[in-house]
Amino acid sequence: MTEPKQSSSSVPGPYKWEMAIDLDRCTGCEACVVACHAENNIRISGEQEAAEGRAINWIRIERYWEGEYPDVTVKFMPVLCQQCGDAPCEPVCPVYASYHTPDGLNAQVYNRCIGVRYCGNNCPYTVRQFNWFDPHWDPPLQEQLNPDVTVRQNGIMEKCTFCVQRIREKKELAEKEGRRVRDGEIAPACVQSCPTSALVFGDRNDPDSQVSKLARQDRGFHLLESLGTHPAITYLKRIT
Amino acid sequence: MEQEKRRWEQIPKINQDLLAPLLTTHWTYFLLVGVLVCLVAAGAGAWTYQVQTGIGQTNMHPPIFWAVYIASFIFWVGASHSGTFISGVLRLSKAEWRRPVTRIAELMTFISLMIATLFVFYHLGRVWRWYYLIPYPNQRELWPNFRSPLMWDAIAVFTYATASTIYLYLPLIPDFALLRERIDGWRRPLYRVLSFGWTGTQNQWHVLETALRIITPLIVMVMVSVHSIVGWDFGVSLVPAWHSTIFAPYFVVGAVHSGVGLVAIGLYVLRKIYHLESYITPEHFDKIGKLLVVTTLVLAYLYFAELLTIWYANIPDHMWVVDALLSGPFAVPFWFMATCIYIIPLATLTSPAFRRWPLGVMIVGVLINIGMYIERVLILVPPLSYPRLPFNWGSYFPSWVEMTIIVGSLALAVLLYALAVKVVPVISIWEEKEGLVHGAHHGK
Amino acid sequence: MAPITVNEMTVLALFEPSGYPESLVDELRNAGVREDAVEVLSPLPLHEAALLRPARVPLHRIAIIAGLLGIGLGVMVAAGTALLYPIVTGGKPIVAPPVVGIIAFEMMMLVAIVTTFAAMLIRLRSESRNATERDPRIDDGLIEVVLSLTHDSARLEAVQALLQRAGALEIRYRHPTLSAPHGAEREGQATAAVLVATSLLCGVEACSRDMQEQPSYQPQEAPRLHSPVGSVSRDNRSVLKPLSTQQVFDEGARLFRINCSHCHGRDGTGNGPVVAYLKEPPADLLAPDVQALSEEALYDTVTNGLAIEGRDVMPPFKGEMSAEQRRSVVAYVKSLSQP
Amino acid sequence: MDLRRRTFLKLAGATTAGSLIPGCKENVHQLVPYLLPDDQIVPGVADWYASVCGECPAGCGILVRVMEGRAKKIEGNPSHPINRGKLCARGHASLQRLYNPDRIRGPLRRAGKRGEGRFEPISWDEGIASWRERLQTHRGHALMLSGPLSGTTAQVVKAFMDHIGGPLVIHDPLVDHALISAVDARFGRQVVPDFDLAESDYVLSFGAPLLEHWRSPVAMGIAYGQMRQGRPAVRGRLIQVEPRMSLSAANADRWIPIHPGTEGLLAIGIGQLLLTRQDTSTDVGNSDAYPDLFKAFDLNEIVRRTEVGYDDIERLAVEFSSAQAPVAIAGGPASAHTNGTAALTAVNALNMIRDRVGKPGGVRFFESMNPSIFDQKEAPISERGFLELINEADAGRFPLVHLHHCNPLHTIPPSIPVRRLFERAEFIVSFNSFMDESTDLADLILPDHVSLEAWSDHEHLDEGRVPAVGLAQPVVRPLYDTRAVGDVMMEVGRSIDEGVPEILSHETIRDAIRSNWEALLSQRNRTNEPDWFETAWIERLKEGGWWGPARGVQSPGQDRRSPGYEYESALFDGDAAEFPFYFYPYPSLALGYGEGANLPWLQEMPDPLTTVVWATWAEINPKTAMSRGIRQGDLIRVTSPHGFLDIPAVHFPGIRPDLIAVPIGQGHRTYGRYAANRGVNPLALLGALFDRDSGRLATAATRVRIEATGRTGSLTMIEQREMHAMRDLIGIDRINTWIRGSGKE
Repeated sequence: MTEPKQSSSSVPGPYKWEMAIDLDRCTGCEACVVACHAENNIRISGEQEAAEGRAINWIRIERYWEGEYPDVTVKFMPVLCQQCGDAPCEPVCPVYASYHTPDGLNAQVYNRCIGVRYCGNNCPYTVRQFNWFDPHWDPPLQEQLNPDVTVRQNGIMEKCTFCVQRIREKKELAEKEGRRVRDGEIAPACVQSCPTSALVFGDRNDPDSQVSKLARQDRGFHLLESLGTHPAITYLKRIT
Repeated sequence: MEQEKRRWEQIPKINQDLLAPLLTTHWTYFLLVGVLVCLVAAGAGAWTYQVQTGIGQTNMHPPIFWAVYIASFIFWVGASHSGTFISGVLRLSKAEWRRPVTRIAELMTFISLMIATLFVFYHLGRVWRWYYLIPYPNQRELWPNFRSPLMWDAIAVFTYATASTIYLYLPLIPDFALLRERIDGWRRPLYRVLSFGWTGTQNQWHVLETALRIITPLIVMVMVSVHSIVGWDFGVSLVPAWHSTIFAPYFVVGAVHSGVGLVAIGLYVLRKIYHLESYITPEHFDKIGKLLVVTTLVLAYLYFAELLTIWYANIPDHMWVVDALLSGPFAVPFWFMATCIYIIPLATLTSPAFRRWPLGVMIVGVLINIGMYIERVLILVPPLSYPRLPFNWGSYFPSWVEMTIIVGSLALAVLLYALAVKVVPVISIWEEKEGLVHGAHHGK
Repeated sequence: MAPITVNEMTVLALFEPSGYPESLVDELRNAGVREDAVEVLSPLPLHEAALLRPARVPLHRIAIIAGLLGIGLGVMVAAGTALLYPIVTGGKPIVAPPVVGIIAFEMMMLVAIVTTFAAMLIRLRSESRNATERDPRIDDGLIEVVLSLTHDSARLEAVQALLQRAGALEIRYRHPTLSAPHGAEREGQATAAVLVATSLLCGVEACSRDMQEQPSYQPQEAPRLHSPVGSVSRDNRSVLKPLSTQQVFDEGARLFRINCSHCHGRDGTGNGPVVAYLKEPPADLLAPDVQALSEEALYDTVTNGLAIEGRDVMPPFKGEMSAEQRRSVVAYVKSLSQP
Repeated sequence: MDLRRRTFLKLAGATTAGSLIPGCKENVHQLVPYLLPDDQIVPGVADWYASVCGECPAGCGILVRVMEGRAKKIEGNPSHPINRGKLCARGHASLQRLYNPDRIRGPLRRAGKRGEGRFEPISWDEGIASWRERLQTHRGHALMLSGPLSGTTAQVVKAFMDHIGGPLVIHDPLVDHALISAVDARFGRQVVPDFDLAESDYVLSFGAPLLEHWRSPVAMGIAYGQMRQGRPAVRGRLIQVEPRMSLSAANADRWIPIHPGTEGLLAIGIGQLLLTRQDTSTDVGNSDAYPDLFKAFDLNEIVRRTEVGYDDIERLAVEFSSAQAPVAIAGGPASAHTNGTAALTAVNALNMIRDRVGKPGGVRFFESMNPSIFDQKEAPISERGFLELINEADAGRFPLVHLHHCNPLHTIPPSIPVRRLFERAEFIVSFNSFMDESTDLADLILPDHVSLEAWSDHEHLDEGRVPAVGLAQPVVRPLYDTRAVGDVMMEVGRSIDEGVPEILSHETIRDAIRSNWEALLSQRNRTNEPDWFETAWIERLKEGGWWGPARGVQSPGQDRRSPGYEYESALFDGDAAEFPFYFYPYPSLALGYGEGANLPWLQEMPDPLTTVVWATWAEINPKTAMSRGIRQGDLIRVTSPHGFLDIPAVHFPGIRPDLIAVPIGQGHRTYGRYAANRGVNPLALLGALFDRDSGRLATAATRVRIEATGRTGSLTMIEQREMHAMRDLIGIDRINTWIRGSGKE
C-alpha cells in the first residue's frame, strides 16, 4: 500500500475509514440491505437456504421488541462488519485470510481462505457469512454482476468490506490528482442509498470530516464496547 | 531355581497363545471386515458428495460454524490419549499389570489419531486447499499464521502422531523379530523390514529399554500439551462459555476419562474373542475401574468448577448458555450425558465386586464414551447458538451427511483395529515373557 | 564336527535358561576370548549385570541436545519465518511470545523423540548380527551364546570343552558370509515410488482453478454489446463540443491531411488525386451549402459516411478515428470558411 | 542406494511421466475486440445514464451504472429534487426486472383454451395485424385497463383510446382515493397535498404509511431524517395512531393502538379539547367552521369506542396545541374503512384548527404550473368504479380489453367480479412484460419494454415544492424482441385511419417526448442558436429531467363541504359473533400489492418487523395466540364470509388482540419462478365494502375467525430464534412434525 503523496489538505498520514450510524434516523427500511446485494454480487439465497439460516446479508437490520402490548416499542439496529481496530477474527485465522489493512479495514482475502470458519465463531457480532454452496444466478441475472467485485465460490468466508472497490477507485483517483480523498467523496452502497442519511462514512483521521463530528457526539457508543474490539462504527443512540 | 525353571517352560505357551490371532482367522472375522468396509464406503461416499456439492450438505449455519466434525475431532484426539496415558504412566510406575494393556492402548492411539486428522479434513470448507497450512515458500503471499490456535493444533497433532507411532513401534521390534521367524507368507518380508535386523543381543535389549525409558515421559508431556492445545482452541476465543481457563485441564482429564473407557472396551472385546483370559484377568479390570473412578471424580470436579463460576457470576452472555444447558433446549442431552459420565461410573465402579466383572466395566466404558461424545458436542454447539447479539441465536441438528461420515469414520477405526490385530500381536509377547520370568508375582 | 577352516569362525552354543551358568562369561574371558567377541542372545532382556557391557550410545545426552535444537527450530518457525516473510497486517503484531513458546515446546518434543528413535535405530542396526545366526528356538525360551573366534584351533578346543562343561545343549560353527546388508535394492525402488507420488500430488494442485472463472462479465468479454441508441450518458465523450482552441484545429488539420485530403484535396475544394477514379466527385467543402451544415450533421457524415440514392459515396470513418478526433476534423472543416 | 546409471534413468523417466498426467484443459476466454468501436463504450470504464425508476409512481431520479452495454447498479440521481441521490429498496431491485429470467421475450398468441396458459410465439407483424383487425371490428367498444401513467406516455395512451373509442381506466391500488376526496371536499384540489415533515416538530399520524407507501417513500424518508436530526435545536416527534404497528409506528415516539375504524372519532375528540383550550393557545384557526363536526359526539363515548384512554386523548390535544409546527396526517388503515373520507376530513380539520394549512411544517399546496403541456391527466378510478365497469362489460360493451402494466385479477379482491370483465371480452390484448394472472387470460401479448429499456417522462408538476419532470432514457439496448407500447399504438393508430391527433402523428414515443420537451423547454431556456433544442435536450438527458425553481405556497380553495356533513361510524362485513377478529391486509414494504414479487432481491429482503422472507404470514397478538395454543409458525385457518386461507402465524407484539394482519404481495398463481405458488393473497377474503364518499375499497372492513389447523406452515425468518422458538437439540419436535406433517395436503 503506497502512502498517498503529501497532499494539500492538512491531515497527514494514512486514512482510517469509519462509519457513524444514527439510530434516531434509521427507520429499518432495508434500502441499504438491497443496495449492498446489488453492489457486491451477493448470492440470491432461496427460501430453502434462508430456512436453514444461511441467507447472506453483509448488512442486516436487527429488530428488537421491548415491552408488552400495548406499550411495546421496536428498536432497529443496522449491523455490519464493524471493521474492528483489534479484530478478534484476525489472530485466529490460520492462513491470514482475515487481516488488517493499513487503511484501518478488516480485509478478507478470498483466495487464501480454506473455510476453517474460526473467524465466524470468534466474531462477537456474527457478521461473518459463509458460502455453503456455489452461488447460482438464473441467466440473464448474471449480466448484472459487478466486475469489480469477486464472485465468491463455496467454502469461502465473506463479509462487508465497506465497498472496498469504491474506496480503492476514489483513492486512486485522488492519488492521480495529487490530493487527499475529500470528505463524502467515498460512499459505500448503503451509505449512498440510505434515505434518512442515517449512515455516514468518512476518514476518522480527518478531525473535521462528517463522521468524526458525529462520532464525537455524546450520543455515540460502540457495539459490544466492553470486548475491547475497538469497532470502526459509532452508533448514535436513539432518543426515546 | 525349580520355580524359575518352570516359568521358562511356559514361554512356548505364551508364543502359542499370543500368535494365535495372527495365524487362525475365523469366518466371522471376514464378515465383520465386510460390514465395516461397507460402512466405510458409505462414509467415503458421503464425504465425496459433500466435497463435490459444497459443505452446505451439513446443517451448519451462522452462528453455529463448528459442530459435530470438530466435536468428533476432539473425541478421537481424546481417545488417542488413552494409549499414551495408560502405557506411558504405567510404564513409568512399573506396574506389573500394564503388560497386556500397553499395546492394546497404543494401537488405539495410533488409529484414533488417524481418524482425528480425517475429521479435520471433513471440516475444511475448501479441503482441496489444505496445503495452505504448510509453511513452504511460495509466490502467492501465503504463510500460515502461527498465532492461530489451529496452527498450534496442526503442529501439536503432528508431533503427537509421530511420537505415538514411534512409541507403538519401539516395543514391537522384538515381536517383529519373533514374527519374522514364525509367520511366513506375504507378511514375512514386511516383518523382516520392520524388525530392523533385531537379533536379541543384550546390547540391543539395553538400547531398546533406554530409548523406551527416555521417550515415555516425553510422550506423556506431549499428550498433556496436545489436549491442552485442543482445549485452548476454545479457551482463547471470545465465545461466551468457551472463554474460560478451565478448558485445558478439563479437556486433558476428559480425554483420559474417555480413553480409559475405550481401553476397557478394547480389553474386554479382545479377551472375549481371542480367549486371553489368562493374560487379561479381572485384576486388570479392577485396576482400570479404579482409574475410571479417579478420572470421573476429577472430571466432575472440573465441570462443577466451570458451571459454578458461570452460574454464580450470572453474566447474561454466559448465563444464556448455562440456562439452555440445564433447563433449556439442550437439557435432555445434558442430563443424559451427566448420568453417563458421572453418575453411572461412580455408582458402579466404586464397588470392588463390580470392578472385577469385566462385562460390567466394559458396559460402563461404552456409556462413558457415548456420554463424552455428547459432552464434546455440548461444549461446542450451545455456546455458538447463543451469540452476544440475541437476534442471531440459532439451533442445530446434524444432517444425514454428517451422521454418515461419523459412523463411517467409527467403522474405519474399528476396521483398522481389526486389520492391525492380524498384523501385530495384540499383547506384547516379549513383555509377557519378561513379566513371566522377572515379574515378582505374575498376576494370576 | 564340521571341518575347521582357516579364517574367522563363529561358535553358536544353545543353553537351557536354568542350566545357564552365571559365571560362563567370566570363564570365557579367562580362556582368552575377547570381551566383545561374546554375544548372548535371549528372548527377553536378562538383567544379570555381568552381561552388560557399558552402552556406548549416550541416548540421554542425544535426547537433551535434540530437545534444545527443537526449541531453536520452533522459535525459528514461529517467529523467524513470520518476520522474514513480510505479510501485510496493517501494523498488527505477527509474533506473540506465548505462541512462540507453545510451538517451541512442541518442536522440542518432536525433535527430541525423533532423534532418540533415530539414534536407537542406528544403534540397533550396528548391533545387529547376521540374521541367520539366530536360532529360532531362542524364542521358545533358550539362550544362545555366540562367539566369534579367530582361526586359532587350540583355543577352539578349549572353548568347546568349556561350553560342553557348562552344559551347552548344542554347539554349531558358522563361517560369517559376506552378505550385503539385505534390502538395499528394494530401498532404491521404495524412494523412487515416493518421488513419483509427490510429483503427482503437486501436479494435481495446479489443476483446480477456484474463482478464476468469474460468472461476471470481464472487460471485453464476449458477447460484446452496444450502448443504447439515442441515450446520452452523464460524462458522454462523443457529444462533448471540443473547445475551438488552436490545438484542436491543428489536430483536425493533421487528421484531414491523413484521412480526407486524398478525395477532398489538401485545401478541401474536392481536387484530390483520387478524384479521377471516382464515379461521384467529392463535395467541395468550401461551398456555402456545405459550410451551412450544422456541426452535428458534419459529424454524422464523417462518422457514418454518406450515401446518395443508395450508393454510398463516402466511407464511414467510425472505425478509423475516435469520437474526439472526428470532432476535431469537423471543427477544422468548419474553420475552412473563415479566412 | 546404488545409483547405477540404469536405475537413475528409470527414476527420471518415472518422475517426469508422473508430473505430466494431471495437466488439465484451460478453458478459453473469448475476448472479442470491437470491429466498429462504440463511441461511448470504453472497456472496463462505467457509463452512468440518468433515468427515472419505474417501480412505483413516485418517479425518483436514478443513475444506472452501465459497463459495456450491461446495467450493473442503480443509484439515486443527486440532482433530482424528489429523491436527491437516495433510493429505496424497490428502486435498487428494479434492475432485476430488466434481467429477470421470466420476462416475456416476444409477441405471443394463445394456443389452448383461455386460461390454460399455453401460448405460441408469433412475429410482431402477425401480432399487430390480428390486433388491428380486432380494433377495426370493435371500433368504439375497446377498454384499456392501465397502471399509473405519466407524462407523454399518458397523453399517447389517452389519445389512442379516444382515437379508437373506449375508456382509459387507470387502476393503482396504492392510490388513497379517500385522502384525495377528503382534500377535494375541504380544499377543492384533486391532489395529495405536500405534508412538510422536514420543518414540522410534531407529527400526529392516523395510520399514514409515511415510511412505506406515501407518494415517494424516499422523499418521506429524507424528510423524516431531517425532522429527527436535521435541525440542531429541534427534534421532531412522531405519534402514530393505528390498530397495527406498521414500520412508521415502529419508528414513532408513541404508538396508540386504536380500535379499527374509529380514527375519525379520535380526531373529533382531540378537536373538541383543542377548541375548549382554544381561548388560551395562540394561533387557532377559524373555529366556527366546524360547529357541527366537533359537537356531534360526547368525549366519554369517544373514549369508549376508540378504546384510547381519556388522558391519552388529552395528552395528544395538549401536545398538538402546544407544538410550534404540528401537522396531522391520516391514511393507510384510517382510510381503509367505509367512513374513510369522513375520518380523513376530521383529521384535516385538526390542521385547520391549528391553522397549519400553507405554513412551513404543515399542509401545503402549490400553484400549479402555467398551462403545462401535461395538463389533462386521466384520474385513477376507485374500486367501486370497477363495479360500473363490470356492469357495462356484462352489457357487452367491452368486447376488446387491453391490459397495460396492471394485474387487476391479483390486486382486486374476487368479491369484485373483475374476472367477468375478462370472460365477457371477446379478445384480450396485454402489453405486460411478465406472465401475471391477468396476462395469462390474454389472447394476444405484445410485450412492452421494461422501464430501463424505454423512453418515458414522469411529470410531478403539481406535487412537490419543486416542480419536476423526470426524463427516462433507455440504459441498455432492448434484450428481447419487445417494442415500446407507445410506438405500437402510434403505428396501429395511424394505420386504422389517418386522422390521428397530433400526439400520435410521431414516428416513435421518443419523438413525441422530444416534441413535448421542446414545448416545455422553449418556455424557459430557449437560446437564439438554431439547434438550441439539441443541446438543451442532451443537457436534460444528462441531468435526468427538468426541475424548475421552488414555488410559492398557494392558499387553499374554499370549503366546498356540503352543509349538514356528519361523521358516521365504520361498517364491517360479517357479524361479530361468528367472526370475532378484525382483519387488515396491508401492502408489504418490499412487494407493494405484488408487483415486486418476481424480483428475488425483494423476496429475500427480510420484512423489517417480522424478518420473514419468501412467504406470507398472519400477525397475531402473542397473548391471543397463546390462549388458543397457536405457536410460532403454526398454520392457522383464517375464515371470512368470503372464504378461508391457511396462513402461518407469527407472534406479533405490536398488534391489537382482536386484529389479524396479513401482508399483501404473495399468492401469485403465475408470475415467474420467484413469485409463483408462494404464500397466499389475503385480498381473497375481503368483502365488497367501499368508502362511502370516495368509493375506495374498505380493505379493513372484513371480519374473520381463526382456528389452528394443527400443521406447521412453511415460515422462513432471518431471525432464527423466533423461527422454531429454539426447539431442543434432539429435534424431538422435528420428529413430531415429520410424523404429523405427512398429512399436509
